[in-house]
Amino acid sequence: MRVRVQAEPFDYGAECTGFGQGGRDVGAVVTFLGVVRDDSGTLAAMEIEHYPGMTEKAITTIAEEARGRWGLADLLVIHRHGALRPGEAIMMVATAARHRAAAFEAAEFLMDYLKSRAPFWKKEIGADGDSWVAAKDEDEAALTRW
Amino acid sequence: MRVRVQAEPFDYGAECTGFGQGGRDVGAVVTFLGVVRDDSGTLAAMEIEHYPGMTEKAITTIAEEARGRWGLADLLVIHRHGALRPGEAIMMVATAARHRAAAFEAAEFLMDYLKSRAPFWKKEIGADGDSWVAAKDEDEAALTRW
Amino acid sequence: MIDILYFAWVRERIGLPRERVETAAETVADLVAELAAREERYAVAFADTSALRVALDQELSEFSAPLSGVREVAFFPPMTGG
Amino acid sequence: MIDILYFAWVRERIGLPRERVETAAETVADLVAELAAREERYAVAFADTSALRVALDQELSEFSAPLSGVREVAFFPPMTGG
Repeated sequence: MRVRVQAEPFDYGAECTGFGQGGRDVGAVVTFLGVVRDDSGTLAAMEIEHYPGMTEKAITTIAEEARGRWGLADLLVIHRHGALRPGEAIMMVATAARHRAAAFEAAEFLMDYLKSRAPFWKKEIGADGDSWVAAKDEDEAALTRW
Repeated sequence: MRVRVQAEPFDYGAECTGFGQGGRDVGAVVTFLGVVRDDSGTLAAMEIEHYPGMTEKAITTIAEEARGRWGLADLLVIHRHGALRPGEAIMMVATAARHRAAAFEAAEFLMDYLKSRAPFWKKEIGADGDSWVAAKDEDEAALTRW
Repeated sequence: MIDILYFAWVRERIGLPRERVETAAETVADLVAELAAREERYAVAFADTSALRVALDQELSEFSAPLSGVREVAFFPPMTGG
Repeated sequence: MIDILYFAWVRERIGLPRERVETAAETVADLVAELAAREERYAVAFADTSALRVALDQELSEFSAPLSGVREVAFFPPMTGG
């Protein structure tokens, strides 16, 4: 299990290479990659603020729960902070399990919890000003399914 | 959208690199990798038979439905046939969408349908004989959620 | 003339991957009855059609489906891809 | 003495990322009332605590939670990671 919080870009393809493989008991790997979207067409950058110290702890707690609950053979979470441009990778998760349902569910659980329970805040830096991204009710509601 | 049916190995990491990225409207990429598991510890190989001609058509039909239903920006399916060793990659799917829910759902839909509606049959070649993998009731039941 | 393809254990039980047959069967079920009457290995392969699937010209179909115009029929067990 | 950290728009409204305060507040809510009474910028930032979250020593907590033994309090809006 690895958790990384960093300003630097990461190489999604390289992280996927060999992830969770090599053993005889992994049948399913799921990865998720989050990318900076530009809905308005005027986004200059997405600035991601975080709470150093708490971030690592919160992600590790969420990751430990996912690992235990779905019996994951391996798990990876990478989340960036700082200024990111449209199209850049923000974060990724990867899960490895015996069966596909466990790998999918664990990855979705990680995403739902990282979204609302890890201390990150996004600010859109645009041509017509800056604005903090508001948390969505549906993101909080998504937690009730777990 | 790309669909590949092949005997040759594929490079999962290389396929993930840059998948669905580069545009401004993709916020989420999900990939699934299926790997040959060895539950008994005696598996020599997994032999995958398929129905040339129908396989490509069936996968393309499933992929087109996923693309339309979840408005995917990109989609990739690779499925191998022939003799695979434990730990080798059998197949992968990748989906790219605006939001994470669509990317996850489309990938799970693809997996559920590929499992029961694409003409592949798995045979376990073991130390103590060969046996065809039986379809599971739960795999058929999984289709009812879509 | 119609091409008949067999896959997985259906192919193994019948002992060949494909054959061409002359048939007047109107439906898949009629064709199955004709084949099963031929020889023991066919009778065994088609003993329980609920354990089988059929494709007509490479599209999944039903045992009650008509065969008119069909050039390729395939019999196989439930798929196990993914 | 307690360290108070502010993030995102809470940090921007109050105008600083962290400060050290001497307080006798027994709960987070007491501390919020104390801060809000200080200056307009604090009053504005804490006007609606339902729009805020609080962490005590880097664990998400409640506004009703006691402060005894706590060294670090952080205030911020709902998180938007992922």
